[in-house]
Amino acid sequence: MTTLDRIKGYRPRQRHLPILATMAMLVAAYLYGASSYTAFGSGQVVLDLFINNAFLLVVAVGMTFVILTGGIDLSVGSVVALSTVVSADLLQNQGWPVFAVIPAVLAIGAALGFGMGVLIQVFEIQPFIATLIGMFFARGLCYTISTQAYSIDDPTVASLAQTQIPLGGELHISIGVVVALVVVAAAAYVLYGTRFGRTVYAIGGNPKSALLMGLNVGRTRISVYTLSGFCSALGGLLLVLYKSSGDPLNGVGLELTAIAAVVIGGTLLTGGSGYVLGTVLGIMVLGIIQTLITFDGTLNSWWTSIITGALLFAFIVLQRLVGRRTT
Amino acid sequence: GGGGAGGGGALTLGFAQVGAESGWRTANTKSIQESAKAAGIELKFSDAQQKQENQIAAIRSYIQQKVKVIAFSPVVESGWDTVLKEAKTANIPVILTDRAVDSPDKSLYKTFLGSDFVAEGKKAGEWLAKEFGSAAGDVSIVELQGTTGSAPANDRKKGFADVIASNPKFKVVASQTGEFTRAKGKEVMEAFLKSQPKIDVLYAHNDDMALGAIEAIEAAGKVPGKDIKIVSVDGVRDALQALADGKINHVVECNPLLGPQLMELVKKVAAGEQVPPRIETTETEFDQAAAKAALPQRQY
Amino acid sequence: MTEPPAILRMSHIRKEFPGVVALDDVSFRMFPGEVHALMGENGAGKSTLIKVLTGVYGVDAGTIELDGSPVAFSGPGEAQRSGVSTVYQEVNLCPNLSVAENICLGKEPRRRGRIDWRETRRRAAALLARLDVEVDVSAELSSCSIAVQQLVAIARALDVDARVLVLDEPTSSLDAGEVEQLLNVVRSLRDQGMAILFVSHFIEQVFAVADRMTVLRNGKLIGEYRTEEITPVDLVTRMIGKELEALEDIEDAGHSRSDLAGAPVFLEAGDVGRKGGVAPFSLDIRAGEVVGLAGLLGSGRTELARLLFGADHADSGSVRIDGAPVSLKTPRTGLDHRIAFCSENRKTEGLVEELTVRENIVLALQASRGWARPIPRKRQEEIAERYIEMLDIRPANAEAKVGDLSGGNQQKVLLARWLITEPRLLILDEPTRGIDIGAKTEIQRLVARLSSEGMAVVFISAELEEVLRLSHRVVVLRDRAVVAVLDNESLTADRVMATMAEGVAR
Amino acid sequence: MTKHRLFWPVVALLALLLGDLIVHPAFFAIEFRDGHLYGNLIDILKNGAPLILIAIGMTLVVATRGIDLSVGAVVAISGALACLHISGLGDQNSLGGTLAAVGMALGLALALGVWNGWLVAVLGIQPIIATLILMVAGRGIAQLITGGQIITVNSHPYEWIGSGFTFGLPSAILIALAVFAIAAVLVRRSALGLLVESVGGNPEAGRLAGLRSARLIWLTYVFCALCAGIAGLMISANVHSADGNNAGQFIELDAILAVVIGGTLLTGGRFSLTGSVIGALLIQTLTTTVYALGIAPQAIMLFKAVVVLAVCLLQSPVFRKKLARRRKTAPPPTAVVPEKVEAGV
Ligand SMILES: Nc1ncnc2c1ncn2[C@@H]1O[C@H](COP(=O)(O)OP(=O)(O)OP(=O)(O)O)[C@@H](O)[C@H]1O
Ligand SMILES: Nc1ncnc2c1ncn2[C@@H]1O[C@H](COP(=O)(O)OP(=O)(O)OP(=O)(O)O)[C@@H](O)[C@H]1O
Ligand SMILES: [Mg+2]
Ligand SMILES: [Mg+2]
Repeated sequence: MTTLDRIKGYRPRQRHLPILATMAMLVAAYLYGASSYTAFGSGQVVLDLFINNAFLLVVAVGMTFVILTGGIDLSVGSVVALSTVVSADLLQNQGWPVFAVIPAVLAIGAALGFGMGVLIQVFEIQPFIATLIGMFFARGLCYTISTQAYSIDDPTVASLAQTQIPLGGELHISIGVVVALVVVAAAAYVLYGTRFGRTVYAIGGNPKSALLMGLNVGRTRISVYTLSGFCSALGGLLLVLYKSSGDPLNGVGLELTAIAAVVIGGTLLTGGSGYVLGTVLGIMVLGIIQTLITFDGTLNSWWTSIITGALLFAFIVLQRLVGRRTT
Repeated sequence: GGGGAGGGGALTLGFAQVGAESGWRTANTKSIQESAKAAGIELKFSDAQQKQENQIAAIRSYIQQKVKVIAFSPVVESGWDTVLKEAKTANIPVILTDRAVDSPDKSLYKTFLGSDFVAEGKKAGEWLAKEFGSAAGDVSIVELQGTTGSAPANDRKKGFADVIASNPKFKVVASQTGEFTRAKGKEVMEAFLKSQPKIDVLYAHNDDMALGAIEAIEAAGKVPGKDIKIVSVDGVRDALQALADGKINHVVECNPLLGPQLMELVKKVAAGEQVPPRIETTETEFDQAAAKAALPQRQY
Repeated sequence: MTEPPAILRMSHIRKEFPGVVALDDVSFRMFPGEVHALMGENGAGKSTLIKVLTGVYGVDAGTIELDGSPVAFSGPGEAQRSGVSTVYQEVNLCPNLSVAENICLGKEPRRRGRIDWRETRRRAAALLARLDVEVDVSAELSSCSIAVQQLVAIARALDVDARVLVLDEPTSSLDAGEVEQLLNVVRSLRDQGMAILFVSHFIEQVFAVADRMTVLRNGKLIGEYRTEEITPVDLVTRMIGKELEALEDIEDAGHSRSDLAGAPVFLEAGDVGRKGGVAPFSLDIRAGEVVGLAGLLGSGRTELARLLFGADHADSGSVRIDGAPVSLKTPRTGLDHRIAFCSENRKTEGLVEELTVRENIVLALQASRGWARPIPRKRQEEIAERYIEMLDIRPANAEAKVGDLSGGNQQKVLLARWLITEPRLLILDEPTRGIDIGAKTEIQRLVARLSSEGMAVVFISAELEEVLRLSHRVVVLRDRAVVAVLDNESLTADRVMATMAEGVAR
Repeated sequence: MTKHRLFWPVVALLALLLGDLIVHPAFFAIEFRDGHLYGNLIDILKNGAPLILIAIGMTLVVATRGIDLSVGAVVAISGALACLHISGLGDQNSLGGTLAAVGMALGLALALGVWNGWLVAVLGIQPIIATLILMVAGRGIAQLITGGQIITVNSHPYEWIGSGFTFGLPSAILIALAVFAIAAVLVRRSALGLLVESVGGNPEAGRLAGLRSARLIWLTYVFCALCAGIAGLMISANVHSADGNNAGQFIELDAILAVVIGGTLLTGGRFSLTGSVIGALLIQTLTTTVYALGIAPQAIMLFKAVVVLAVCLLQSPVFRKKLARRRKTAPPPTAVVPEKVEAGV
């Protein structure tokens, strides 16, 4: 059998179709951009997608876990904001060193996530409300710390923030991208290859069955929200690196962007089905839509919204139709 | 499409706008777009929908596109160093409009063109001090703040508070966010009217909230501009109309029409000319007479 | 004779649900190396006892001892770790995961902390092979028929070093061959010293495998018997509290299609088929005729039934009803032509668990009337009351949440839903699944009566005797194709089995 | 009585009002001014009306296992179109012109609902992203209509919808209650309620029972958009202007919160319109309380978090049970509390 035959004979698995469809559309969108706008074709545009969205990627990875269990986490945007504000406060006002701030912030994020997990699991409050409470709470904490954005002039942060990792040619990425990719890889590994990961899928498939199958549903569910809180805090730290500042208004509406990225990436909101790789693609879709519009540069504000919606529609519907036709 | 950007010929300006959150902002955008056209500058415009991340992404894409000049209205003051350094490395001059950034490294941008929110708050406070200078007894003030955490809200509150602090008879009896919108301004004012026994003055961080509050005051059977004096910031058309009608007493202008000034600067900066590091837009204050005079030409 | 010490002892258990006392002072014990059958009518409390045992529910009173020491499991997980492995009634698996994962979930073989997928698949296949099942273990569970799912659940429970194995109606969807295989496995486990709790409504199975039986009625303990001490008739009498009426009137009917010579043809299917479903087949069904479908597990009976209803869209052939061509595209079109389809999978395709018994019963009728013509509340209640009484649904409360009903009672509710639509063709896919003998007799009698009144019935059951007893003709399927249509004139189970096995009419 | 599903939401609402009464007795003062009632409670009704409306529409969507994120955008669009039309009238006070404007706006809202429903029910796109499309694009459409400006109108008939009074009560709440009554009658007197609950409770079972689920689901999105359209008219009429960018910002979150507090599960199935109305009132009371008590802006979020948490814990049977056990000061349970399963047999 020749390689060609093998390629011809390749039939993607049913559940991989949405992902493949999305990937194909991304490539198409990129080629379209490259042929229409100068400088779009330079690889850095793609890398910038990662640089600009590194923090979002980390947040969305946490969200993927939550959504896979059939839950939802609305608190991520606020937790991101809280992390940036706490970092700024600890670094600027309290004079903490960077390497003490990082674990502290991560611990706060995880603790908030844990709290929401307990509300959901132990007190049986619907995830939507429990995390909405978390959203209010974290945002409220931001404001009590500061109603003002302020810069971080810590030299370590500044040097980390401005470090560019060269990839040859004119291309480079940031430290944030490396962190994000490590998180993605770790998440993919956990979801695919560990009992915890499989339990996440099982809960999403049918929580009652998972319980009757003897899985530790309670602990897993709480862990998933803790993990999401942790990822949000980590995303917040990446945002601190990205902007060298803390801002209580950071991440307003971020939860929707993250959810949208996860869902566009093919994960079912009802849980039990989806991949981290899909989430990466979902973020790329949102990012490339924005990049196309920026490169075009002729749209005024409302046309920006309308075209964004239209492109979103095109992506989602094509994805859907491709997925369906080959069924 | 068509590969328009960069290149040698035309002067390209990449402008990263905050969003379209208010009529004021729309007027600002329109002014920039129109004057770019008039000045023969090719404009790459992007709307960040109030998100700093989007603005940074847009600036990065301008760097990729090798525009000649980048200009933007920062969503917030902090957090620009990294991307501005990238612009500097790429040798693209940056102009700030509307708001400043707080970077200590002043070499990251060529100039700042815009208003001073603190000064606006001060002007409102000064008008109040004058208007009630002779009044006997305490003056009860209610304040409608902008979106919590936003720069104009923080600064206009601060400037105002600084001025009235000098006289103990001025008392801010209630201060709440009206989120810069008419609807919230009205809703909050309705609550103030019920919880505060005496209100002499309303200070609103923008005109829209003042306009909303006027309706609440009228619905409560009071006369805006008389029973409760009103001072607000911005100077949009509807507010000047209300001022002319006597429903608002004073408006501090925050001028959105900085397009022509910006294009001048862009040309200079692109040509490598020296420009002053800070340029304040021409801004006035309106009383009733000035409002009547200004109304016919008011575009926004 | 002294008995060995019991491995499990439940004493004076009481469990109440709002409004129902599910268990009232029930004691129960199990010995190693014994199969202990738990018997009782639908709603007697069998599943509840099992759930109490495994910690799904807490007890209101009473104690549970395992190996002489008191236990209170926090849930199935802990029970499993203590050596109590359970297959609950209804399939409780994750439809979104593969067969292999469903079997190994939570105890996957790992290599250096990472799940070893190849080993997982191998182990799953081996466990299934023990039950004589061959399926692609990497297929998604949701693509498997309910019978396969049931076997997967059993395979899962076998994969632990359990001392106590609990099987709650494991055979309800299985056909004779599968049941035999399962019983063999059960016997060999028993011989290895395992204690096995076995629940089934099939009296023969119980007598074939059980060493000891405990009978519950209405949540109360009736007694514990050794199998040798009791006869089937005695057992049934204890279960239902009175003597079972004979089935003779149906059994003697001796159906044949020639009895229906004068009846008009209701539905004619010509070369109807679906790719990946069933191969094109032709079949005509007369008014008043009962057509039984026979076949092994996965032979395509359900698929065929779904095509006749319009639950799936046929991609070849044509259907005529009353001689006029129709296109059955959706369940709705089936319903509009007065065809009813009672699915074998009551949990995912049948009931809306959080709605009440009444609402579930009227659902299909209401759907066919359209939203604008609601069935008056009064009438709904009447209907519900009538069927609750007719099918003996317990608790006899039309406003109870269907999800809270016992499995057999849920099945009756589903049946009631379709009966009230007064269809001209009623398709019953395993209607007697998990139903106790009393109710089963009732349902068979009902089918016989309805057909004698002119209703056409397609009847699917894993129990061949039941099919033969009721049908005028038997359609035999094999490998997703119709291989024979046999007239029930002097048809025997052996002949049907032979046809199923060989694929040609005998 | 504590078993009734509306019991705890009502208790929460009353508790909040009681808190107001204690902290700020004047909260309950109601006067008669200029021919209508005047007071905080009246404000709650008036300002809560749009949220009530949207919560009603959202309830049905949620009952089918859906969600509609686009309601805020629909609010903005409907207000924008109505105001644009009215501002172009020679006589803004003309009843006919206003009615035409209202009709156009609601027509457009209806069309938007059809769009959402089409994406969800026909194309089978997950509701959250299907409606996200309109949520994103809708703001743009609204601003396109208004030209990015705030359109101010001066039309008495139009104002009536948002800030007018009828029989001394805010017209807005009367409209909302009328819609509620119609919806409740439609849903409970016809079979719609049962069918919607079945579609949401078990879609496949519904399909096999012969329900035309796609059509039903579609209908709920259309109804929801219509409710949002009416709410949009109220919101814009209340301030005599249309603000394409800000009208109805984040109202989708409040509406969903109201639905959930009212006892409808986001996983679909059983729903309660009355519950959602109570939920919406609770949220509006909370907002008004914040203003009336003078909570500092930077503390609002914390305050809301605490109140919503209290409300939810109050509604949580597990929490109440734990509380009751604690109160009995029984020794802490030695055995591990069994994990609760609601599974059927
Ligand atoms: N979660 C629950 N809530 C309320 N009632 C319940 C619940 N679970 C079971 N019941 C009731 O308890 C009784 C016993 O049910 P159980 O499931 O134990 O019966 P069963 O003997 O297993 O019957 P079947 O043979 O039909 O499976 C029934 O009346 C049932 O309605
Ligand atoms: N390779 C396969 N791909 C998809 N589905 C399959 C495959 N093999 C089996 N199935 C599923 O298994 C079932 C086999 O058909 P069907 O349910 O009609 O069998 P049956 O005769 O009713 O047997 P059972 O006793 O298992 O119900 C179908 O539901 C079908 O979806
Ligand atoms: Mg049972
Ligand atoms: Mg079958």
